[in-house]
Amino acid sequence: MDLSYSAEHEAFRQQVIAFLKKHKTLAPVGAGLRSAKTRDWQALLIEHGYTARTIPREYGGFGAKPDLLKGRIIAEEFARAQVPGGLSGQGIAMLVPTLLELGTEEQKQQFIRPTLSGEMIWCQGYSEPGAGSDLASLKTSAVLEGENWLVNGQKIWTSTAQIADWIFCLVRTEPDAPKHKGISFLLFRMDTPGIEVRPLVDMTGLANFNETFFTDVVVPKNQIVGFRGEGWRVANTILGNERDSLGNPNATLSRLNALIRLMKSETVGGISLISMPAYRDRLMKIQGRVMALRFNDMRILSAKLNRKDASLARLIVKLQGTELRHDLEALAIDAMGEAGLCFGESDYLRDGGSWQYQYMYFLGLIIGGGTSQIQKNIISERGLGMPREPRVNANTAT
Amino acid sequence: MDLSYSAEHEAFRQQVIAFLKKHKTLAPVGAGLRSAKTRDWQALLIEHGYTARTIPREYGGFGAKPDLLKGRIIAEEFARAQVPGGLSGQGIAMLVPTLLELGTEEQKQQFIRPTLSGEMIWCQGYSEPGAGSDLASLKTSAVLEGENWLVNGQKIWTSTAQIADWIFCLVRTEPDAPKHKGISFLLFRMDTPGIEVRPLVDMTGLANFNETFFTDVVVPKNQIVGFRGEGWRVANTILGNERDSLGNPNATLSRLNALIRLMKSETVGGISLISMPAYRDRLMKIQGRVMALRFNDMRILSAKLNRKDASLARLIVKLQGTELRHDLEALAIDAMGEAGLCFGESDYLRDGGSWQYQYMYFLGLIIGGGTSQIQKNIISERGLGMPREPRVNANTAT
Amino acid sequence: MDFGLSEEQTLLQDSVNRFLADQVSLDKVRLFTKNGDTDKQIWTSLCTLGLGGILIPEELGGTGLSPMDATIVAECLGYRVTPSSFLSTAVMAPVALIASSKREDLLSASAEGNHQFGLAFSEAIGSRDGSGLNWDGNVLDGTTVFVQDLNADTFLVATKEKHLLLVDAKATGVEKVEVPNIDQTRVMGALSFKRSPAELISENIDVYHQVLDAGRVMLAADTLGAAQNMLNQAVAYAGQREQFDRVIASFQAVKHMCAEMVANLEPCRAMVWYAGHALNEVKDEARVTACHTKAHLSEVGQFVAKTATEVHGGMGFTDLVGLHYWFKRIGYNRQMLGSPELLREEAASLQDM
Amino acid sequence: MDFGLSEEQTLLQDSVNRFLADQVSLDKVRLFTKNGDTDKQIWTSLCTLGLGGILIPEELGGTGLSPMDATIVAECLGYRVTPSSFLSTAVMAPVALIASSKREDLLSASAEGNHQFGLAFSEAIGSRDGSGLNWDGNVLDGTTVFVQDLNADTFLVATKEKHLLLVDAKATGVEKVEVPNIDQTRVMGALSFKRSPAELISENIDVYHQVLDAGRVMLAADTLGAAQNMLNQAVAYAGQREQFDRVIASFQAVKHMCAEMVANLEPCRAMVWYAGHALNEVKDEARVTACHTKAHLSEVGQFVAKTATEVHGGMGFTDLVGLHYWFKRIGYNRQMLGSPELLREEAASLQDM
Repeated sequence: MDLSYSAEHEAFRQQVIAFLKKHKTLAPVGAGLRSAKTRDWQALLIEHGYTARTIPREYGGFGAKPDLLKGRIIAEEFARAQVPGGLSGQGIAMLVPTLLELGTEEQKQQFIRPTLSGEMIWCQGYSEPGAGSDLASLKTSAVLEGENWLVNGQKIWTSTAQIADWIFCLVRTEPDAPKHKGISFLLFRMDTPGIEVRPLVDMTGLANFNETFFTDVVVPKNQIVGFRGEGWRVANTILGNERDSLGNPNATLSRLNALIRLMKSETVGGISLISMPAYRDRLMKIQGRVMALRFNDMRILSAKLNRKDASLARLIVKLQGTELRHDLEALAIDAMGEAGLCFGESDYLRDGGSWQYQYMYFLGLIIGGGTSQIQKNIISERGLGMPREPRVNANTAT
Repeated sequence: MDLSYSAEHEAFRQQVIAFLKKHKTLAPVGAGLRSAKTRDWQALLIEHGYTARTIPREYGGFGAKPDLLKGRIIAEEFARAQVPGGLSGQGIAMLVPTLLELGTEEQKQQFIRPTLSGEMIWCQGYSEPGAGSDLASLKTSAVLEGENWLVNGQKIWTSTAQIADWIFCLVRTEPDAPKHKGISFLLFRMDTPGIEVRPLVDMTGLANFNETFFTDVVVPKNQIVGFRGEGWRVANTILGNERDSLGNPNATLSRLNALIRLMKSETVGGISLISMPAYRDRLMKIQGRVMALRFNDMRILSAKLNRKDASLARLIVKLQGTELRHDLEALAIDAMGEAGLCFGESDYLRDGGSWQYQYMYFLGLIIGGGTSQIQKNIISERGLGMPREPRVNANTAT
Repeated sequence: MDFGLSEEQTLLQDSVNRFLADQVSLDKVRLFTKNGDTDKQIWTSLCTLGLGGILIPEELGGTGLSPMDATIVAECLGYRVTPSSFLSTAVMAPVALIASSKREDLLSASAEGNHQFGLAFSEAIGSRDGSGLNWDGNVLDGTTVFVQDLNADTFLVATKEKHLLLVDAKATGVEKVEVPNIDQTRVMGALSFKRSPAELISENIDVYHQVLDAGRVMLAADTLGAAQNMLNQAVAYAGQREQFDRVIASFQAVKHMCAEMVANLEPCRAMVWYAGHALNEVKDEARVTACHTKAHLSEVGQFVAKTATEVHGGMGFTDLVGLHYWFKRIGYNRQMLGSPELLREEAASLQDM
Repeated sequence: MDFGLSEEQTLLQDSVNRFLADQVSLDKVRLFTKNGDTDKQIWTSLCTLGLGGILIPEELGGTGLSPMDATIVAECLGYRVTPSSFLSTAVMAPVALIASSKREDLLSASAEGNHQFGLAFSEAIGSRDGSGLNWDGNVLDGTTVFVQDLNADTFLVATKEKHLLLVDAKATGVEKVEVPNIDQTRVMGALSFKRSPAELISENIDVYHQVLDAGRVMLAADTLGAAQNMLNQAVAYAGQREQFDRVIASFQAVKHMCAEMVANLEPCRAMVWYAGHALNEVKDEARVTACHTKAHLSEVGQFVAKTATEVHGGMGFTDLVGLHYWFKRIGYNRQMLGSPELLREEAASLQDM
């Protein structure tokens, strides 16, 4: 166990701290994704290697060689200074790595730089109303007519669809192939005629997601990543990355600290919430679980650094992390009692209503990105080597 | 909601109380199953209709017409007076009702009276090492040779096998029939040559159960209940009755009262366990659950009385009742802390070590009589009408 | 001996259920959450069924039924997430006024559907920073928060000393501020008083507890109904939704989630019945039973709300399906008039633990 | 930066695991539970590996390794439900003696395997009815219960004032009574003293806590190992056991039980590593971390113990499979040196909550 950083990394940390001290006033707090302030900040961060760090310069990144610890230091110091880091939409988080791995040179040239700079905003078209846990059963079709694909169908959970310039989208191009073999990965503009985006209001009251409808949407033939019928493999190249970010224990730790502050300051009948033993015991249980997941996260990072196996440790993060977060938010609500019911502006609202909001939002995350049931299938099969559910004929299932 | 008893029932209760007052010194506390005291007490109870109440007089019962409330009153008053009620082994609880329903007149004459009187003790031969949750896959075979069945195979979980006179046993008589159709229900003497009983020590350290081995055991042809191949149906006639008795909330209530006494009297560092808020909160959670199951039990009884449907209420008793009991015992151990570890005679043992014993024993009951997983299958299918698990071919399951 | 609903009670349950199925669709609930108007319409209809005066004696225009009957109605209302003033106007205020033989005029008006009550019990249950009431025997000063049914005509106010007062919403110095809450089927708010005339209803702590017990049992019954509906929706959805070429109801994981929901929820039914019955009929058990019933239903309700949402997958998270109305209703019931930890602590102290 | 085991630590882990796999079969554990003899044999063998003196400086004949190394060993011992005096003799007593620079002779003897310690900490953690110690600066009187490793040569005794004393098992007035406990791999008992000579080791409360923290982390590590073994056994059993013409490992319910076990248990590994590391290297976090680690492992361990038994069906309940040795070991670790509720309360108070 060696928790120290090398001299190089310590120096790097100082560099980040100095940068933040000097430039933090430029950070686009509350600015829109399209604002000049946001793009300037992004450009400044790329220039210093604080985002898009390992992406080659020729595609608009900083071009450094991979160094997980530096990545961690950047994240830590930006969080500590409460300064927003680089942009992190689905284009940057999911499409860019995919293109780097499987895109043509022309696609890399065309898409990566504007995506990194924030000019080109993407949304993801994967799930459909009938294809959730069983994503590979998706039905949105693309038929090749001459030099174009003709896309028809419906996607759901397309976050940022209402502001996106482009979509990366899974479509069925080989209707007669086995379901995993008939899918292709297309890129197309969201202003193409035939696309309709409808906001999807969720239980939090916000439209965090959308439904997106395609009617005879014309997509140039070459806007495909990988070959026809390879879309499932293309999408899975990076799907694991998404899962990792759900239930991040460092975000949970900040939230735990906020909960402790709340429970120390808030009183009922003149007694602070934290001095009520039943709540305190629940708080301590949660603190123990947060600790375990934080150390688990350090282990995962370290295993990547030192090329050790921590696949089990990684496999369980989403399941455990989202449940923990949901439980944490629930405790805040219980401890506040009637005051925990507040939602929407009032003198009695605490922390901007975030407790109720996150309580629901994390129930959404328990479900989204692979429900807990699907997570447990994956953990038992990939993590413990247990057999897959036997395949059942459609007509024998009643 | 009418919780009152009729004048007839109130009078009956007084009668039971008077009986207990007069005769309680005759009760066989700690006497063996074979003792004269036990049999005399059983005879006295039958004579007064306090056990075997509704079984016809011609077969050795009291011959009253069914009256659930009187049954309940008897149980309540015996429990209140802490006097043991009638015998309740598997012969009386399971075989007698089966014979009454499906036995031949000859079988009824031969078996019911001595079973009720306590002369004839039975054990149950159902489960096998390879046939637990999937009981119908049992392999113990019985082949008809002339006038006799020849039984070979092995049973497990045969409680009281070491003292039983007879066994009622599921055997496979039609090896080529579908698995549920090839089973028969045989009765035979435990002193038949070829039977070996081996005690099965369990996690409590006691041999609460046995393994029983059969090698060429000769059983007269007519010692079958129902027809050949009907044994599954015969066994299921009464299997539901057994499940009901596991997790009985009235027994749990007595146990809760014992836990409260313990937590009031026991101290750590001079402070009573019940005045420690985290334990008290757990105790109250358990009290709430006990309450819900007690009222659920009253509802079930009342539904039987008034011919209302309470099938869902009944279906969940075993699952909920055994888990609750296990949790209750666990709280006692936690609250006692290090003292909760005591097991076996010492000055520091509390309540005869029953907390650790029951903690383990109820884990056994969570598993036994249909594991919690099987219970949940049953509840979802029979209670909620959800589809059965699709049938899978043996060779497609990997 | 009959533990359960009488024939009349089954009839009552059926008729309220039929009425609500017909009158209180999810669309109507949605409408209410946008503009509170339909509430009065629903309330008027409920009163034509005699539910507004369910506990009020017949001679005052009510139906004179029992608290257990009211429990049955509360369950039906929860099942349909019905926006209504039932808890305040039909239960807690009448219990207070009848027990203390006060204000028959208001009881009559309530029974007819012409008058609604609101509840301000937070000071008695647990005062908050910035709140606090002072009653000098004549007028009331101060602020109380988390008032239920803020649009009422008259408020039943409980002070820290557990005295019960009535204040007219239009009285001098009364100010109302809505406090938006998670459950849009309920209107919550804060009340401030400046030398506002208030009428003493009771200084008897037993009356206060009788009112509170009744309120707690009704909230538990409301949760029972809401959770039952969520379970039913989950089972129905699982029976239709296909993934991997099977209805998801045929997956063992989904079946077991539903089995766990019903296994926890079904015993709650008997518990709520008994708690309703005990309010008037088994007085020495009423308080402990009310505490435990609300605490237990809150825990089971929360489990069912979460699990039923999970069974629905992403759809459960959307406003399209609207499952969240039930989720939030159960969440509201959990905190109002005492959250589970407080109730368990109260149950313990009532038993000298 | 390397969060996890170093190469040397992985080697240590492998060699201890290999040794125990070879030397401490379940049959040997069974034998120990019948007659305690094999324990000394196991202990002697462990000492030849240098484990008895793992924390004792090399100049005193020990191996001078770190508390984190000891944590690794404790996990291995738990994995095999090894009967041994490791917690007392190799960890808690050496931490006490080294911190207070006392009794190098006993440390040397311990490192060689010629001397074993026992622990009497109950008075400091929570005194029981009928127990109580009085130390007049010279001799010790009274009774203390729930002493671990009753067959020791010397006892490390913690008083209510959190002073640490050493008492020779053969000293005047010392009486031992075995108190049978659920975990037959450990020997628990009561000690009585009548004017028994006792040597003061430390009056420094920091030393007491250092010793206690180390003990708690070792118990957590023991639970980690024991729970990991139960999980492994459950997965293996499910892969062999057939019901309904399938291995039960192919049933979603069984798979999910196993998934939940590993999902809860795997993060515990990193937690135990850190807690072991923190003992000497992150002193300001050591106490809170030790409390949380033991409490959390107790909860997860209990869940795994129950669930793994359930996966085994009836077989899990029998002595044939012997799963109960792990079940009971985890149960023992849960209560010893502070049960979860007490530990969480301590963690809270350390953070001024």
